[in-house]
Amino acid sequence: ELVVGAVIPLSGASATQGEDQRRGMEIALEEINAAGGVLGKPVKLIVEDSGGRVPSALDAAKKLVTVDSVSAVIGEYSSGITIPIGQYLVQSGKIHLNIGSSSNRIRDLGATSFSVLGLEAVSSKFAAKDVVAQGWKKIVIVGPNNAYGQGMASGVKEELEKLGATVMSTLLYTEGQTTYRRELQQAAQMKPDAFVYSAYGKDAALMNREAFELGINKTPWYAIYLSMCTADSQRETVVGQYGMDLNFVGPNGKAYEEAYRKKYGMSFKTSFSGYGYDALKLLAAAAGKAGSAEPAKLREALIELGKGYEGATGTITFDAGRQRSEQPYLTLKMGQNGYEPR
Amino acid sequence: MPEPVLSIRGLRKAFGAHVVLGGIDLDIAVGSIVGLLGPNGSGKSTLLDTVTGFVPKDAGRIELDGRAIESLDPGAISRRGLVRTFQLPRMPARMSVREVMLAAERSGSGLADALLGRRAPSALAVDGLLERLLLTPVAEQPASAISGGQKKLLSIAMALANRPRLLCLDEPTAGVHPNLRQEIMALLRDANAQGVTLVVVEHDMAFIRGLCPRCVVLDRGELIADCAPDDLADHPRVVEAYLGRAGARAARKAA
Amino acid sequence: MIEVTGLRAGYGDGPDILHGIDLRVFAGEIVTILGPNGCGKSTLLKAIGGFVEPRAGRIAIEGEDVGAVPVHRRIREHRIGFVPQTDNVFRTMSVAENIMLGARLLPAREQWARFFSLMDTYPALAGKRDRRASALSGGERQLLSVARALIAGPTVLLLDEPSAGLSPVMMDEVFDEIVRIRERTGMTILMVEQNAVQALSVSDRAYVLSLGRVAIEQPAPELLANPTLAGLYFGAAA
Amino acid sequence: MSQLVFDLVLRTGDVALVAVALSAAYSLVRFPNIATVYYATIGPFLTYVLARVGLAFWLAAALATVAVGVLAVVLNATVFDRLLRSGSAIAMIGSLAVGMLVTAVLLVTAGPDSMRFAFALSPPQDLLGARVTALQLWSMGLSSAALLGFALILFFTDIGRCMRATAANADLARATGIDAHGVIRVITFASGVLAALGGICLSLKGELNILMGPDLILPVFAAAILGGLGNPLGAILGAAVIALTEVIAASTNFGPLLGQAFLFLPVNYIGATSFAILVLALLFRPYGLFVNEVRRV
Amino acid sequence: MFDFILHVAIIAALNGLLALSLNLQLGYAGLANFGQIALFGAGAYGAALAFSWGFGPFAGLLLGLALVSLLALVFARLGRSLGADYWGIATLSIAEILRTVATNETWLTGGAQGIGGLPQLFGFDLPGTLALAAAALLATYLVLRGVTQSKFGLAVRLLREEPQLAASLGYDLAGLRRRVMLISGVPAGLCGFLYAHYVTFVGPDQLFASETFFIWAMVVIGGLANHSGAVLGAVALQILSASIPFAKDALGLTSEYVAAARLTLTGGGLLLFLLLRPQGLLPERIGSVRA
Ligand SMILES: Nc1ncnc2c1ncn2[C@@H]1O[C@H](COP(=O)(O)OP(=O)(O)OP(=O)(O)O)[C@@H](O)[C@H]1O
Ligand SMILES: Nc1ncnc2c1ncn2[C@@H]1O[C@H](COP(=O)(O)OP(=O)(O)OP(=O)(O)O)[C@@H](O)[C@H]1O
Ligand SMILES: [Mg+2]
Ligand SMILES: [Mg+2]
Repeated sequence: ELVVGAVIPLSGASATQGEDQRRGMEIALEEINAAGGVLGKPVKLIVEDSGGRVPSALDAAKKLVTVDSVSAVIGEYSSGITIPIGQYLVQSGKIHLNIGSSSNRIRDLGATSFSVLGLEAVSSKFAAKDVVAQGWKKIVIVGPNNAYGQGMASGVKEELEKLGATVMSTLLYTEGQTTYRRELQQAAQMKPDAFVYSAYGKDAALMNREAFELGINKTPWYAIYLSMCTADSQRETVVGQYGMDLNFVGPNGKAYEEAYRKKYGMSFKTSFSGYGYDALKLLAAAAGKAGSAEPAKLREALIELGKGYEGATGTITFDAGRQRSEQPYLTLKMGQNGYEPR
Repeated sequence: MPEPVLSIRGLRKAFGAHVVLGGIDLDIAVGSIVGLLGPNGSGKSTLLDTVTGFVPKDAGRIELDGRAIESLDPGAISRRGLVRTFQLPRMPARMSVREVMLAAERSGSGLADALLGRRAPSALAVDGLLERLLLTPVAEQPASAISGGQKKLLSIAMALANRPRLLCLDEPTAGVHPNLRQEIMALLRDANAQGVTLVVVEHDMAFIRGLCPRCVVLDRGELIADCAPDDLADHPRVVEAYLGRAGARAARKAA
Repeated sequence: MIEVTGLRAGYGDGPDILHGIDLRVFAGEIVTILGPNGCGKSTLLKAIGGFVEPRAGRIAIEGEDVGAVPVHRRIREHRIGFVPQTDNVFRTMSVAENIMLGARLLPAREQWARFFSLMDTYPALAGKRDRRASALSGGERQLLSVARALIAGPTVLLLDEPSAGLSPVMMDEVFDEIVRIRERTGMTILMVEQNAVQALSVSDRAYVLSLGRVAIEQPAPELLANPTLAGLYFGAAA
Repeated sequence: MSQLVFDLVLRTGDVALVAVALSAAYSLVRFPNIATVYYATIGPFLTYVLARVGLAFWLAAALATVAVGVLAVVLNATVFDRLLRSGSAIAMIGSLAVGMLVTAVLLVTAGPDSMRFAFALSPPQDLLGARVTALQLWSMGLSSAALLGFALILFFTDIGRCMRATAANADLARATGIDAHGVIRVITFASGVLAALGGICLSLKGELNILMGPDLILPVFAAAILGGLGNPLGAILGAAVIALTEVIAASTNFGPLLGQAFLFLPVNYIGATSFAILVLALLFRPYGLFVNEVRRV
Repeated sequence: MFDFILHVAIIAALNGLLALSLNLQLGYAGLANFGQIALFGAGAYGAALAFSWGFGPFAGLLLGLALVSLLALVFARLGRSLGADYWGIATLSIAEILRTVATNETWLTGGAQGIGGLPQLFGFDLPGTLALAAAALLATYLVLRGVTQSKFGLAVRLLREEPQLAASLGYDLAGLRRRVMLISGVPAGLCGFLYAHYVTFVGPDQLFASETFFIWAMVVIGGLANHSGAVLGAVALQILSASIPFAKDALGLTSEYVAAARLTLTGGGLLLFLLLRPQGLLPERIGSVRA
């Protein structure tokens, strides 16, 4: 029997993303078990809420490992939490699947840790190239002041500078404020060619709105993960933004998108649900392939599968460090009626 | 005249435009007992407040044993031996009467004493004082949950347990039962006999007459009299501003 | 006017402080309660005012059993003026505001008239009208509290040691004032005092409490004249 | 410049109402009630729901604020009043627990996503050189009116006088015939209303989501403390001082001083600046900036 | 299951250290420290920085204790002129400033990504770690109990309730605060150090102000100014929060309700505790100091 645990932020600051991760896993679980499960039994998924706190996340991970005897744990979302629980999982010999954190530190977690999403280095390179291709030279980078934002900002900066663009400033905002006018006005004073930003739904919505009201949206905005940045925003405030996002147009992607729409009556809230979906599917496939739910066997099977697994988020290939090495991206622009490919 | 233990020169204090102490000069001799009298609002408590460092003064010099204490905080002044009680005593709600008494006896209260498990020699003084002031029945009660008069008594007991050299009492008998006033007087005499200098702010003329050989009278921030209590009734200003008819009668009683 | 029968009371879940008190104050009387520190005088006054709940017995004011009536309604309905022993001013408010709070229940027109006439009675406070009460001296606070209780012209006055901390002149004045008011308005006055001689000399009757029980109940002049009792209950010094 | 002033006012308005609510409640019910910031979350959510049902926004907002006021009174009577008997720390932790329950309910009923009122975004207009939107003006107007009303009640009515008296000495207030419990109910209701209104004003300018409450805790406490806890109008000034620090810290270009084009304080340190100002201010005015209570020993 | 119980016990013991520390400040000295988590952080970052500079755990412990003492002195220094409520927000501010620094100074602290890979103190031995944590807890308990049952403890309690009275009796209020902060800093720093090596990772996400409230909850639930109470509160809260996933499993909730269930059970449990035992599990014993 395959028992999988998940530790995700269902409450607290990242609850929107956590909820979307959960939805992805939920759909995957239904599909797997509808098809008869694996190893002759339905797959069991135990979801725990981290509340966005390290101690709660650790308690949850320990419970999953020592009490529920799961073979693998999926999670968390913030790098600051993924790293400690990942370390613990690796130490206790369980499989860890990262589906939300893109900090490059994830790479060092150890032998049984896998990343289903491309780490920040992969996306930075892509975004930087895309930005420079638009002819923008002077850039201000905006991102949340957390593990993800810091990694994103420094990665994008490095890549942009490699391509000859100047990064005039990096603004790392504090999450959950009642206004971002100060940050925006400071950024506007530098008169860049474009803003490159990445922000979580709620913060992004406020920021986009205030940029709109201050007229700062006249300068081009480029979103890293456009869907995440604009999911909560009012449409008129973000029309015209450029951006890139994860690709989910593969054959599996389409089907998954349909399933999501059917179950939840809306299109993806964030770009994170697909990873939850892929992670669980991947584990089930690995268990089927290995014919066992034992972590060591699962690991072998995952490495084997990771030579080219067709997931909803595109082809998943693991590099030697078990991190997703390539990640297909889309280049997008926000139109009146939603995302438009460029 | 013996050495003054406390010497005050030109002490001034005003709150806004309201001058409460208008340049006070006062010496307190070692081993003496001085009554400090004056109408309500004349500045007696403020005088104690400034001398003990609880309220910053505007001008003047205050010397304890010939050393200036103006720049010290209340705790440091008290450690030099100048201890005072408050007119309206407030007591802790989550300490027993006995515990505050123990705390009042400051010796052996250092952190090192605590860590090394050193205990203060005895609590005899504490229990004795409680006994004499009839506080033993309430010794285990929270110090805030005793009657108004008992708080007053407790604050006197605490001040004595602290073993000061100069003790300033702010209306020690207000609200205290007349019989206990005798006991307080006896306690203070005992303390004085052991070398404690006393300054007593008080309105009870009988008490003053019984305890203090010397009285100073404050009116609107000025010292208007400095004499033996029996002579107070001869000061027209003192009689008018402070004693009134009955008071003058009481003050003169012995004469 | 005030009728207390078999009153037992205490604080929280602590022991009884009052063990069955019987006390009666007739309309227009001045009655003094004497007794050693901690015998329960204030507790009795607080029980009558409604701050301490009776555990047994009955408290009636103007014939009405007030045992279950909350403090503010007692005060209003029976026009009680209450001066507590401690914490008896609104520290953060000015002297004038303190007094006007006492006048709150009067018709608006009368309030200021009473205020000014009161200021004439208490020149010591008049000069400090706009001072915060927390800045007052001990004696000034005491006066302020009495003034606050008097301004609305109460029917019943409950005073807990009104003279504590007052200078001899002031003390005379306060007691004179008490007598004057009683003559003018027929107010009923129940007070706790430690300055037994002065208090008894203006009172009609007195109760002496001891350990939460009534030890003596006598007309004031008799009590004052009895030398053994005087020595025992209000000090050899008197 | 006028943009700066406008930002300052706007930022002050963000927390002022909720901080006033906290401080006002504290003045009578002596503990910092963390649930206040959750009232500021419930208010806009209720408004949202009522508006979705078809009520006019103003009606919805009015109903919601009253409902939150009633909720505050009920919670006070059933929970906080009891806890407070054992101390303010206990009541504070209790209010935190209540906050968790509120979040749980909102999580189930509304979900974690952001929402916004169905107002068309109005394009910004030029007002004396500042870019201002109609919703921002509405939000500011509403907050100012509420604050003004509260101040008038506090200082010019009998109930206001009773509130201050009860705050100063509840027992003595009862001894002067003031219904202290009634006064406490009134102020609790008012604080619920103010907090709800604060939340509504905030989400009028931006979003509403279940994190509004927790996100407000620190700024609201900072403003209330800086103004002097229990001094409701001081809280407004406290909020203004914090806003001023942040606006200045964020928008001053130190570059020219050092011969560079741009040198700003990194935005990730702006929050720290306002905390630093808070510490500094308290060092010089230990009881808050706007308290001038006379303390006698 | 046994390992999970060991884990819960370890965390409970570590939390017990934090609770004892806060209890001395808040319960006994009336110092409403809203920045308690920063004392923990000083110990944790001490361990992490020493590790990242290549020193062993012993150096980390020393560095942590040095940092925590420094911070304790800063807190105490603030207290010299601030009223009690206001001191609380000042400590909160300092804690937030420090968290900001830890988040932003990537060169020193690893920034938001923190410092990971610290060695487990006893290899990967849960019983060993538990023994260590329990020993630290017991030692702290005994020392602090000795301290508060002494006259120093009385002085501290007098400082809590009537500082003016304490000053009039010659107590050095600033000195008392300083000593209280210093001795309560040690267990908090120790806890940070042990925690860092137990979870092998230190990051600014561990230092949110909301964590301080959890420590407050432990002390308040257990009983202010009662050492056994503080420890009991820490244990109770840890058991409560660790058992919530099981309660959720037992209720058979679908994953949509996981978060709401966690919040309801934590908040509701907390509230129930408080309503049933408003003075805490073990209230302060007034009058217990006899000599
Ligand atoms: N902090 C203050 N602010 C303003 N005025 C003050 C302050 N402290 C004292 N006063 C005023 O100074 C005067 C003297 O007060 P003080 O308490 O010294 O009088 P006192 O002689 O002790 O009177 P009593 O016998 O009534 O206790 C009073 O009028 C009082 O109102
Ligand atoms: N707030 C309180 N909580 C608990 N017990 C109290 C409280 N106040 C008083 N007591 C108890 O009640 C007893 C009587 O107190 P009360 O204040 O009635 O005395 P009193 O006769 O007015 O004395 P005094 O003359 O000193 O004012 C006290 O000895 C004390 O034990
Ligand atoms: Mg005085
Ligand atoms: Mg009394």
